[in-house]
Amino acid sequence: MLDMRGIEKSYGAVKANRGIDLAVADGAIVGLLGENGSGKSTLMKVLFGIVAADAGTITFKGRALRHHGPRAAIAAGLGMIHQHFTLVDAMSVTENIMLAWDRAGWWLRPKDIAREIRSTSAAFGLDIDPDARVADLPHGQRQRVEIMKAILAGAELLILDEPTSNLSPPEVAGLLDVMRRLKAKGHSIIFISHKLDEVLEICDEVVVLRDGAVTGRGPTRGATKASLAHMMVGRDVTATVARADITPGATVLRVSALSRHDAAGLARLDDVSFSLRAGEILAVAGVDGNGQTDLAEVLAGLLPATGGGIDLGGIDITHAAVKERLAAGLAYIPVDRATTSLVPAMTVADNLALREFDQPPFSQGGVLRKAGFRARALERMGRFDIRAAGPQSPARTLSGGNQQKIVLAREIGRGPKVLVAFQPTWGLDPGATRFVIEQILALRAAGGAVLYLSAALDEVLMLGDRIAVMHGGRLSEPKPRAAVDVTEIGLLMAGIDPGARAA
Amino acid sequence: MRTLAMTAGAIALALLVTAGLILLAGKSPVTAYGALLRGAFGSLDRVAFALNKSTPYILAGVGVALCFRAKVINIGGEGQIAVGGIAASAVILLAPAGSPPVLMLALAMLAGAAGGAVWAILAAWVFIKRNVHEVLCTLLLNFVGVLLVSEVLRAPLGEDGAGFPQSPLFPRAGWLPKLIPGTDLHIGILFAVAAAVLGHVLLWRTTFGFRLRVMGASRPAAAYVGVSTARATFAVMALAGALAGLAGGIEVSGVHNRLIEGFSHGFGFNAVAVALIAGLNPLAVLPAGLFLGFLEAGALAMQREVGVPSSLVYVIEGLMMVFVLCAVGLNARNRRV
Amino acid sequence: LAQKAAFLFPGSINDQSWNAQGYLGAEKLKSLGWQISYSENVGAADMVDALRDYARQGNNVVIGHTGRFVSAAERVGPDFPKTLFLVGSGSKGAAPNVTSIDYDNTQFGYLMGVLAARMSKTGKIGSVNSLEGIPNVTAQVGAFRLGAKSVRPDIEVKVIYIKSMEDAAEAKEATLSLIAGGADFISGKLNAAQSGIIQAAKEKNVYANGRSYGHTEIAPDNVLTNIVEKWADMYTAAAEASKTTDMGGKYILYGFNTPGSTGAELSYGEGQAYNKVVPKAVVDELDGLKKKFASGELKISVTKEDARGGI
Amino acid sequence: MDLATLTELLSATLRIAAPLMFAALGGLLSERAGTFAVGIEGMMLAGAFGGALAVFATGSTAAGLAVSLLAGMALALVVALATTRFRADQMVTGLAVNILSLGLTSFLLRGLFGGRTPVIRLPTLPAWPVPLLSDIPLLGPVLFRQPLLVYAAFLLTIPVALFLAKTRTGLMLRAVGENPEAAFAVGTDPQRVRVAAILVGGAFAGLGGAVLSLQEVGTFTDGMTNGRGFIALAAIIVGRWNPFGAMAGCLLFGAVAALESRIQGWGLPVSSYVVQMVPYLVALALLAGIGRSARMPGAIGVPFVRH
Ligand SMILES: Nc1ncnc2c1ncn2[C@@H]1O[C@H](COP(=O)(O)OP(=O)(O)OP(=O)(O)O)[C@@H](O)[C@H]1O
Ligand SMILES: Nc1ncnc2c1ncn2[C@@H]1O[C@H](COP(=O)(O)OP(=O)(O)OP(=O)(O)O)[C@@H](O)[C@H]1O
Ligand SMILES: [Mg+2]
Ligand SMILES: [Mg+2]
Repeated sequence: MLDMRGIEKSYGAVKANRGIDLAVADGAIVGLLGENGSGKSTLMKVLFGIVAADAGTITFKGRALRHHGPRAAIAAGLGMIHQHFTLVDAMSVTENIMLAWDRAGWWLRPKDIAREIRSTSAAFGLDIDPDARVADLPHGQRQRVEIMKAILAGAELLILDEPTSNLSPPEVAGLLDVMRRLKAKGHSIIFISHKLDEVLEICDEVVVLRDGAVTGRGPTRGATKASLAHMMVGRDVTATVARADITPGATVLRVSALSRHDAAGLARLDDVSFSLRAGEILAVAGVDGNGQTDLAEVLAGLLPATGGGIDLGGIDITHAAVKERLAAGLAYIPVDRATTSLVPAMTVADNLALREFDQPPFSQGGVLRKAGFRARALERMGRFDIRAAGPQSPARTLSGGNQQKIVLAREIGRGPKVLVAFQPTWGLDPGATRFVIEQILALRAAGGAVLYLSAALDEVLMLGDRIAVMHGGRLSEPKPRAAVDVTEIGLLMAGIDPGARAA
Repeated sequence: MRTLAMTAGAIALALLVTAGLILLAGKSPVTAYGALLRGAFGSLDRVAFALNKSTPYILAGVGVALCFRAKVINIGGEGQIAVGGIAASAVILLAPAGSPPVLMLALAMLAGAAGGAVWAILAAWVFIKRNVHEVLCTLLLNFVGVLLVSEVLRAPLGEDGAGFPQSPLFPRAGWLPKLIPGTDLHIGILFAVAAAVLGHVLLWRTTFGFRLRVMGASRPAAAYVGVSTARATFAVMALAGALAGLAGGIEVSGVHNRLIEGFSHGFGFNAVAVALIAGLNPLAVLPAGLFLGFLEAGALAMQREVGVPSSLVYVIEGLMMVFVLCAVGLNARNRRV
Repeated sequence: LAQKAAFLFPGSINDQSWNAQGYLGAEKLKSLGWQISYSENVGAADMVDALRDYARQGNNVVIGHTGRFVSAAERVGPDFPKTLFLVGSGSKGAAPNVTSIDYDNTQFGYLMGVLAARMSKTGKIGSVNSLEGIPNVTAQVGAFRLGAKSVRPDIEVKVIYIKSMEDAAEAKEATLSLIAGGADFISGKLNAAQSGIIQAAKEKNVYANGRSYGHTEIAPDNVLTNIVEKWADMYTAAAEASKTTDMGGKYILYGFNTPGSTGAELSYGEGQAYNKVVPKAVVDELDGLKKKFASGELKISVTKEDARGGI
Repeated sequence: MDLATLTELLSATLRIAAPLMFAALGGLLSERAGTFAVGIEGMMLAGAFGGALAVFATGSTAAGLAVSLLAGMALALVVALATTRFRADQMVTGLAVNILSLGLTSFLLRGLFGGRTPVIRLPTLPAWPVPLLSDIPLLGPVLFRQPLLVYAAFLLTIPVALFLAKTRTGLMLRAVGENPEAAFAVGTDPQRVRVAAILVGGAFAGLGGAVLSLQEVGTFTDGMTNGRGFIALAAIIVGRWNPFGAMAGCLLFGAVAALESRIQGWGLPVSSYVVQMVPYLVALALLAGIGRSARMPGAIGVPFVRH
């Protein structure tokens, strides 16, 4: 169906694709693997006509695609879900879908379309509210809208660039199901994921990129996670990480009856209570959109609490400003690297100073000290293995993994009492994911307390000393890792209280 | 470097197009452009005039650059200049006779800055507290500020029997000293240079500038960092207003030696142009402001000397801006934040 | 050696009004053998520079065509003692070489007031102006009110000031509002905006006075007469006189009582003073007033209060 | 205030708002597609000029309107090319074309008439009472005894609103203004959409200028728009980038302008300057009182760059 040959693409000095060949047969699912920055997205953007290749040819269904744009790509039968969402935040889900959908017609019929969205999304188990404004939707929901868009546009070859990053296990299963159904109808799929299990489960064959070039390809039959990982990075990164046994210390964070109602009066956080001790990780599982964002941001001081209290190391920070929370020893890794935890246009050094720029060594008496920025940047870049041309490179020029390392270096680097980490491995390759997890365990070993919020069950199970589940703004009773029952967590994530059912 | 070369090309192109129009008007472009050059650089007096012209553009432009860096779209320079001019004039005219000149001028300039700042803070208040778009607040207050000049000239500060809305001539002590005796060049340009340098230091070397840059790059990031956007908005608006108000004070005391209706004609908008052409870098506002000042000085002289219609002055200015913006725009992608 | 004169206009000579009238002065001097240069759209910020530059170029006479130039001329004058700075519609002279020229706005305003009062059927008249408070505006507007009241003490005179002398659309709306209030004669002293008054008068079929023949042309039935300012005459007289006498430091007010020029005239069209609908009796009355002005028997003095906005 | 005064005031409000409406609707299209419409002042002026010139030359109002529309578009083309192809800053490009328009119209006016000060006298468009409707008491004289372009200005709001809200092209235009990358990813060319929006916006603004020169005053004078483009911009913001909102904004500014001259008629003990401040202060106070403001289109001011 698809034959790409000799694709070359450079961004200035960066060679993102160097002579890549990629073929996809009718009804095949091809996995595209590679570390962050290895050129996967670039290759797909070339295919979809978003960026123009420097060299190479593309043949799709026997016809050459040349100097094409997305419109031509869509018309030819391609569909793409981008790693970075291409949704219009200010519009409703229906509007976003009508935008992408020629069949929506010249004169818009939002009611009819919403009905179709409802039925189709129910059929695929995606559960989308067509009338919601995209800006109000959490990350995971937005991704579902993207998937929906591509499905409805009826593409014959579907490009899925990391579609599963934010889906809960049942949702991932649902998506894989959708993919199988599409395949059965003769559609082809290019599937990009850092999750090797998924790749092994769904793909017929894989193509592995490293540094812009193909380093391996072959059928998935007979491949293992270890062999795939080896192709990607030249070493094995899948072995389980070692976690030291630590006796937790004193309680450092006490959250009691925390609640938050949004402007519309809706309860986003509902009576959430937990405590956290030094050297302990509380991992919270949950499908995205169940209040995790609110919990993280209320703790970080970005959203106001409407009830309850937060006590950090003896200081009541319920209504404290961000700066006071920082001073009290709180660190926060938000999910959104592009606009919140990083300023991509600023330098690596600036980003490393972002939360402490008004203190030594970065400044004194309101005056910035360049030497302080540089020294700190070099130290952190070394300690956290941040790969960048130098402290003065703009952060946007770094790979996703290295960008996240900046955030880790800044938040963990100052040895916080409490770290709130929200999906810190989002979009990271296995190597980078492992790095993040190691750093968080290292913080724990050093006596830090961590609240780890994630939709990825494997991470929750790997990291949590105690584990809880969030659903509908409520937090379940945290359980020690030894007492955890995976099916029970699954049920809790789906909003079913196993205790209640038993009764 | 590339930007410079392309900017030069853009200027050449604008001159070329206008040359055609000058021909149409029946004049020789060579003579006309000769006059333009002489009008801008031909003598110490011409340079002095051009520097005076650049002064308000630079002062107000630095403030605009800082605001726009923080993504606070302040287009209220016109009103802030007007109110600054009123405040400075009031100090000079109402000061007791025989006040020491240095003190009087210092107070007048401070009053000018304060007046501009108040006007800007007023806009910021409506913007922050009442959630009205800042472009609208600043734009509407421009109209009011300009009318305020007419009103104070009609009643409290006006000169009786003058043929035009203007105040009495300031006492000598209220005239800004000349930088080069014998020319019109007053010391305002020193304020402008200082503002550009200090603006640069403020933006790149202080925590305040860092806050502005984070805020301009991303509001969510600013919240995450703990920057209070309201506080920073008030601060940067007050600063920009003060610079514009100072420009107003300098203009009345240095150029006109009196408050006169229309003393700021489009300076506020020119300041926006200058700031953006300078890529929002306070230091680059200096050459950008000088460019516009010298261009206008030259074009006005060209009109007088060669008799090209005044409308062509506008055409040259407009074309030059468009072409220079295109050159700057093509190279703007790697702007430092 | 030809005499040189330079004109500075505050606006564009396209304006079919104030600046265009001033430009006629440039043309007339040129026809008399003067070497002429001129600038348009000279903003307040550039006046000093422009005056200085023209003086430096060796112009014998530099003419600023708005009262606003007085301030700049006062500044520049002392540096160029050989140059005469003439300011049209200025209101004071400054020794040694700055001279203001104007026509006597009170006389013409007064005549318009009388004409309006005589021609109004509703007993309501109005005037649309700008630049409240400057002397020549106050003079014309105040005298308009006084003139009207002098013959019809009960007449209602409504005065509006708009933002811009140049905005015809704004003037038209202001005029329409006066007409809606019952006014049936509209006067005014505006530049490009004057045509807005005339346009409104035409559409609503009421009377108005214009400022140039062009205004008659717009609405021949509605314009009763124009206050045609003779800037060409006034500038020429002053410039020619400066060849032989020291014209500096004066404030020359031309009117029916001055020799050489009356400064302005009432004219409907070439050789016709009033629209033919103006009855003979009214024409006679106006001519009588002109004579009184000429003899000095009638002098109008106007206060700011006379020219206030509103009724 | 008696009924006749009120009717007359409302009628003046509509007339004053009409040129603003054209400009505001045009600017709104441009801004919803992501380009600041600072240049509408200049486009209006170009339209006023082109319209006057064409009627003067041909005597045909239709030709005048057509040329005013084209003149606005011609200037819009400069903005469109500079801001899309060359990624020139939108706001300053707008200011620059305003200056350019002021110069070019004046230059051409004189140039075309051989250097002499020309006199253009055109018949203005008369009021055109709608049969029957104009006889409705109170409402009739206000709404249905207006010159043609007043009806056109207000009626234009409907197709513009429908276009934006109900058509797929309108949806795309809005998407380009909010997130051009997203629009691009689904096959829209944001550059082309923006160029088209700016051009149509320029055409509307040109018509707004024609209202002034052809309907209101019957001539062209330099700079005759006198800042109305900026008032239209303000009306767009007041109306939160919605066509009917913009209409309300224009009516607001029209009403205060109409009130302005009438307030002076009351002979209040303040100067005309104070009265002239009133519209701006009223607008500001009103908005501050409402205390809510829509956000700008998300990608306004940001050039779209294809890698
Ligand atoms: N717009 C751009 N400008 C400059 N460099 C870019 C741009 N987009 C990508 N790159 C660079 O090209 C290389 C390949 O990037 P690409 O996004 O294709 O990687 P990827 O394999 O998709 O990574 P990830 O797993 O993080 O999504 C990286 O070095 C990246 O920094
Ligand atoms: N969190 C903040 N958000 C926005 N503006 C701020 C904030 N903190 C300070 N500012 C403003 O920044 C300007 C100067 O900052 P400066 O760094 O000198 O403040 P500071 O309180 O002295 O901080 P420090 O003592 O840490 O240097 C002041 O106008 C101040 O009001
Ligand atoms: Mg990618
Ligand atoms: Mg400090």
